[in-house]
Amino acid sequence: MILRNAKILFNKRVSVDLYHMGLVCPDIAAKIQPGQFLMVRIQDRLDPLLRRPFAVHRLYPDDPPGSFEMLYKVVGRGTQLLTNMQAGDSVNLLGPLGRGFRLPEEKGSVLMVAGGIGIAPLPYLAETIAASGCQGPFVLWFGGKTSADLVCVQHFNDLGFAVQLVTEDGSKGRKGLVTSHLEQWLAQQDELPEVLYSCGPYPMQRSVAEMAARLGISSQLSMEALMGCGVGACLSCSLRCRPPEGAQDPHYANVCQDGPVFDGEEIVWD
Amino acid sequence: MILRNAKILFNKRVSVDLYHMGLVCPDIAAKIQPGQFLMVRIQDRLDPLLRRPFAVHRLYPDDPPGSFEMLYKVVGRGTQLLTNMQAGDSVNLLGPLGRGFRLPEEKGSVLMVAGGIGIAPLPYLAETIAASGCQGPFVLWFGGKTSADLVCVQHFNDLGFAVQLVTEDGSKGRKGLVTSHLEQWLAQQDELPEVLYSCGPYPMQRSVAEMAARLGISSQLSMEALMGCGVGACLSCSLRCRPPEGAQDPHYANVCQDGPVFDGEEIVWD
Amino acid sequence: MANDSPISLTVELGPLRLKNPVMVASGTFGYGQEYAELVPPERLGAMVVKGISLEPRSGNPPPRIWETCGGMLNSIGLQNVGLRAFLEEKLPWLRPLSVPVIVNLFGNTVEEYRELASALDGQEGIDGLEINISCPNVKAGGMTFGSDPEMAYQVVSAVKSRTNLPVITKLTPNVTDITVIAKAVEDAGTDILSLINTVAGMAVDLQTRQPRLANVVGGLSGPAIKPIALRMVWQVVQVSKVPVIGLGGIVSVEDALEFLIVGAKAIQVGTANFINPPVTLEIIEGLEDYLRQRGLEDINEIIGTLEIPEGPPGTEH
Amino acid sequence: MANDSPISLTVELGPLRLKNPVMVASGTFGYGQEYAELVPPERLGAMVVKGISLEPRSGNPPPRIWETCGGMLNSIGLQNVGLRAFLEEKLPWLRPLSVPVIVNLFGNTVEEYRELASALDGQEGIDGLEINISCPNVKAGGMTFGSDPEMAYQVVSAVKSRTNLPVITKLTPNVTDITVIAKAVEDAGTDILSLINTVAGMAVDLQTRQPRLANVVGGLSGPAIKPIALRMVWQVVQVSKVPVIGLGGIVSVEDALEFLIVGAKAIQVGTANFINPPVTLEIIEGLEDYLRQRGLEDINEIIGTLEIPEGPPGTEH
Ligand SMILES: Cc1cc2nc3c(=O)[nH]c(=O)nc-3n(C[C@H](O)[C@H](O)[C@H](O)COP(=O)(O)OP(=O)(O)OC[C@H]3O[C@@H](n4cnc5c(N)ncnc54)[C@H](O)[C@@H]3O)c2cc1C
Ligand SMILES: Cc1cc2nc3c(=O)[nH]c(=O)nc-3n(C[C@H](O)[C@H](O)[C@H](O)COP(=O)(O)OP(=O)(O)OC[C@H]3O[C@@H](n4cnc5c(N)ncnc54)[C@H](O)[C@@H]3O)c2cc1C
Ligand SMILES: Cc1cc2nc3c(=O)[nH]c(=O)nc-3n(C[C@H](O)[C@H](O)[C@H](O)COP(=O)(O)O)c2cc1C
Ligand SMILES: Cc1cc2nc3c(=O)[nH]c(=O)nc-3n(C[C@H](O)[C@H](O)[C@H](O)COP(=O)(O)O)c2cc1C
Ligand code: FES
Ligand code: FES
Repeated sequence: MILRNAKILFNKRVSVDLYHMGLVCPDIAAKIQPGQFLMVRIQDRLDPLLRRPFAVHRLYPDDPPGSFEMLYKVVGRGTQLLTNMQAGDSVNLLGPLGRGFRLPEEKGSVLMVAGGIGIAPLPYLAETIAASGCQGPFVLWFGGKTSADLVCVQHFNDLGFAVQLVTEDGSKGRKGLVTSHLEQWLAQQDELPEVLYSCGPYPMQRSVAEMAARLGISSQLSMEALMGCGVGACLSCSLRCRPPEGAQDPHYANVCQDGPVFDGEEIVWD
Repeated sequence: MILRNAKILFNKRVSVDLYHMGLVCPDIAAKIQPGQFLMVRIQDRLDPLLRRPFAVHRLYPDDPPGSFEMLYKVVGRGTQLLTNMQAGDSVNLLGPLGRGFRLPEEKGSVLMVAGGIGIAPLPYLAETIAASGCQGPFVLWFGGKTSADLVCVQHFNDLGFAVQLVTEDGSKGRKGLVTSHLEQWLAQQDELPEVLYSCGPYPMQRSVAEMAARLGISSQLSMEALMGCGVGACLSCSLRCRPPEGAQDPHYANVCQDGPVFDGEEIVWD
Repeated sequence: MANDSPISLTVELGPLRLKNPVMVASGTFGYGQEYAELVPPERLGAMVVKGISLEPRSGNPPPRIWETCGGMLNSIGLQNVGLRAFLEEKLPWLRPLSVPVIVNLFGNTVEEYRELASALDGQEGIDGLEINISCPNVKAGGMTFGSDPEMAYQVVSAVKSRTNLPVITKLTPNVTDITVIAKAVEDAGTDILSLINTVAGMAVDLQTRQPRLANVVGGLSGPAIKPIALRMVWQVVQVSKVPVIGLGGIVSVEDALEFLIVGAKAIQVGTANFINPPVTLEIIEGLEDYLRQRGLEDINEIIGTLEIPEGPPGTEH
Repeated sequence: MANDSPISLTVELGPLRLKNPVMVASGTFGYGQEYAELVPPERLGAMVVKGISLEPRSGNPPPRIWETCGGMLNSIGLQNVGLRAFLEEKLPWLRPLSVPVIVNLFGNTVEEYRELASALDGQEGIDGLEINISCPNVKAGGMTFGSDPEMAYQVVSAVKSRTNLPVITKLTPNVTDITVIAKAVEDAGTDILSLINTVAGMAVDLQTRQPRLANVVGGLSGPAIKPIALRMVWQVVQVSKVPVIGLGGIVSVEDALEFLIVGAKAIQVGTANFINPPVTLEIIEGLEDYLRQRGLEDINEIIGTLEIPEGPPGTEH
């Protein structure tokens, strides 16, 4: 766990309410794994009070060394403040935190599912998998409310992903919910993917996990929770999970420490 | 009473912990009198919570129209934040507030006394008096802890003021307290000034007022207080004053409304 | 939705009918004159004026205010012009205004409260009384009336016995169980409850090692106390039969909506007036927009609509 | 002054001797392991671990946390691994550390408190107990032990009867007069007092119109409550004969100094650990600098040095 002030390289709007922020922090860049996250202190005053959790969107080991990128969506006070930050300013980072994604076998076929801002941690995962020598095939199902949510698709194409787009308003790709189209698509496949990685809103994650369970695909889901500390000290980021041997029920795991990536089977869904 | 967002023209450091901030706000510039003040909301967040009171240091009716300048000293959170503001940003102003200085007679001789940041409201007063056709003579006694406090002296010279400088560490002008040197100086004058304007820390104001009373000079003192509202609504900016006819004792005046400028005789000093 | 859809913000608080639920809190808006240039009193649902006592009061020596994180401490010491000056100098300006004027009052003894109520009853231009029971009872060694159900009951009965005006009782948060006090003053006949008053707090100047307030302890107000106020309003609306006015830390329409949703029929804005004088007007417009956006037409459709999923309440933390 | 002048931060809290007055607050620092990479526990004056109960507890359903202006609400529901797992899994890691370890404990009945005390007494590696009395007494219809002097007395006597360890009793601020509770637990034999625990609060989600916390009500902590905490510490030090540990909203050395000056012999840091993990180390260094700058050598020279000019205290606002 490292605590550092990181210089901002750039902070640019990429869509209606989505921003890319480039940061330099070699110590963290050297250690962080796909799916792990950072607790970001936006400024050293007391409003907002708490750090905010963000994933690493892409890693740029070389230009400049130890730099990476966050993709963030403006949803409230903290993310609004982030938009005011400029190149040269710095933010305080705590990380790498949590349990990231486990990588697939050499010749494993990979399915990724993203809902809205859930795309954030997947490019770094995709880069890592592609670099790991894994053969694929690679498929990304990416759903959003509108076309404005469907960012960085080209990057997945470049990495050899077949990208399937879905929007609730039909403004891009198929119309409707990503999960329903995904279900139909899976039904048509004669070879099922070996691993499924998914990140998105709770209801999406639930149907993805249920789908995966039905079809016997092992699923790894990056879950969200409101967080106080990010390190397992405050017990505020609870996610209901299957109780381990002898533990009482309900059993609450810490998303920040036991996750954010969970196996679909671990989670007890509301 | 006017509420406006005012654009910042410049915000430059002029001494160790002193800054000049130029602002444009024609509506306020058109109405504000020397000695009146503004309640400044530094930013639209909740930290710092309350507005901060500042005087108008100089008025620039023409370049650009309706612009003026504040002189501020960094003493805490709010003024620290002010230093981060840049040309083009804006602050929210409430004003003009309070009772300013009364101008002297045509041929009145004028003595001004300033302690530290107490210089802030005096240049605008001096400009106004000079422009009023008053003949003077004009004298400014200006005391500070060190030479770093003694700013905008040249401007007073240009306005025809004889400026007497005093520093506690002797780094500039006479060494010691401005009030003791002032007292000696007054003792040597065969013509006493008709009006005395003074602004500075409470102990200085007290001895200035007592001195003026002894010598029969009418004194106008700009007083400070911690302020909540600046408009007379919260009663937090109390200054103990002589009770008016039939009022109970102790009597507390509102610095924001009954002042900030008080006649020396009104105040009951601790 | 069409901007011209008819929106009603009218709320009924027992005998008190307000054209909108947005009031200004006592001691933070003077007598209305101070902010009149920026906030026409007529626009407000009601105006609560600075608390008055039988005799004029000098208040506490300065410093009387200190800013804290998200809040401010004040120890004004209830400085006020007193009953006579209020009737002679302040009321005449308020009388012609077409806004309900609520007079906030306090005393050092039950008798003083009673006398004040009699003196204010039937005065033209006064539309209601708000009893500030967060004051020390000199006969009870300075313990505040509002922290003891029996004393609170006595004060409210005394006032009710001498006035036909709608009576609001304003509760202090500095108690173990605010519902006990709420029930006591309800039994005493209060028509309306308002809460919360300030939370007792303190700050120290490290340079002088003296308290920031000459009175040592002062009242904390502002956004910092909003969660406390909201919790107490929620607790009180569950047990009380009379309408509740919510206040404490409201600075925005979002804050106001939280109080209305938990069950407050109206809200008061205090400290926020200092920071952003037109805040009450912004809240009134914001409430209309909120209703419009949801296709609602009446503010009463959202009051008390807090939805509690399942799962055991009961406070553990 | 020379930077090498010998500065002593050692404080004596009755039976407890700390190399410096800076502790971490229960529930905000886990069991020390979580932050060990950034904050070597040995540097701390003492470490209070997450509250434990006889049996493991699942805690409340999420959401359990919400940020407010200058503070945060939490309703963890006292989730913890329980006594046995604590002794078997957590204590072995703590035992070798050269830092006093204080175990924070709570129960639903007086008996549970008593049993816990017996079980923890004489365990190597435990240097003191902190009794969290801000818990609902199931036998008293969920009223918290800490809000009733009699119940508080019983809990503390029960614990004292079963342990020779230094006993800290942690007071809740959600009471009318905290000095009454302080005196009660002092009579029951507590060696030390710590205050404050969180202030009960609430927040509402305007989109869903549901409470932000599944438990509806939660505990407010962070800078927003500092003025309340400081006031209560000041009130308690004036009436109590045992040493007081101050906490509530401390985020900086300046905050810590305010508590020491009003009379706290030590302080605890809670929420600030989340925001700025090394905050306790910064406070320790800051205290040394503060003493050095004033030519002082011993932290005890500033504890309880609050100077009150003249003028009548007594709370009016
Ligand atoms: C492990 C993890 C990784 C994340 N990675 C990213 C990322 O890469 N990019 C990104 O844009 N967002 C990410 N999030 C979500 C992000 O942390 C929140 O959107 C952010 O904290 C909101 O802060 P705010 O101050 O703008 O909103 P607030 O003002 O705090 O809240 C505004 C709204 O946002 C919701 N919200 C607040 N915090 C969270 C949260 N932690 N999770 C979900 N909703 C929240 C609240 O319910 C509220 O309705 C991640 C969350 C987690 C737990
Ligand atoms: C009518 C009036 C006119 C003023 N004009 C000017 C001016 O032109 N230029 C200027 O630099 N300052 C002026 N001041 C003082 C200025 O308002 C304070 O210095 C400022 O509010 C401090 O804010 P802060 O957040 O930086 O300090 P805070 O963090 O609020 O406090 C830091 C320290 O500053 C002291 N302080 C805070 N507010 C005041 C206050 N209102 N008066 C005196 N001390 C205070 C506090 O006691 C504290 O010790 C004026 C004050 C008044 C009442
Ligand atoms: C400066 C000041 C003066 C106050 N005077 C009174 C008063 O005279 N009577 C009263 O009942 N409440 C008084 N209050 C309390 C407020 O009316 C209100 O209950 C409290 O400030 C909480 O609301 P807020 O957080 O919106 O300010 C005063 C508050 C402040 C800040
Ligand atoms: C997430 C969280 C968990 C807490 N858990 C406990 C606990 O188990 N036992 C206890 O006595 N206090 C607990 N507290 C209260 C803190 O120890 C402390 O009293 C309170 O937070 C005020 O201090 P602060 O403002 O510095 O956080 C908890 C506080 C928080 C924020
Ligand atoms: S955020 Fe604190 S335990 Fe997960
Ligand atoms: S600052 Fe509010 S009355 Fe003067």
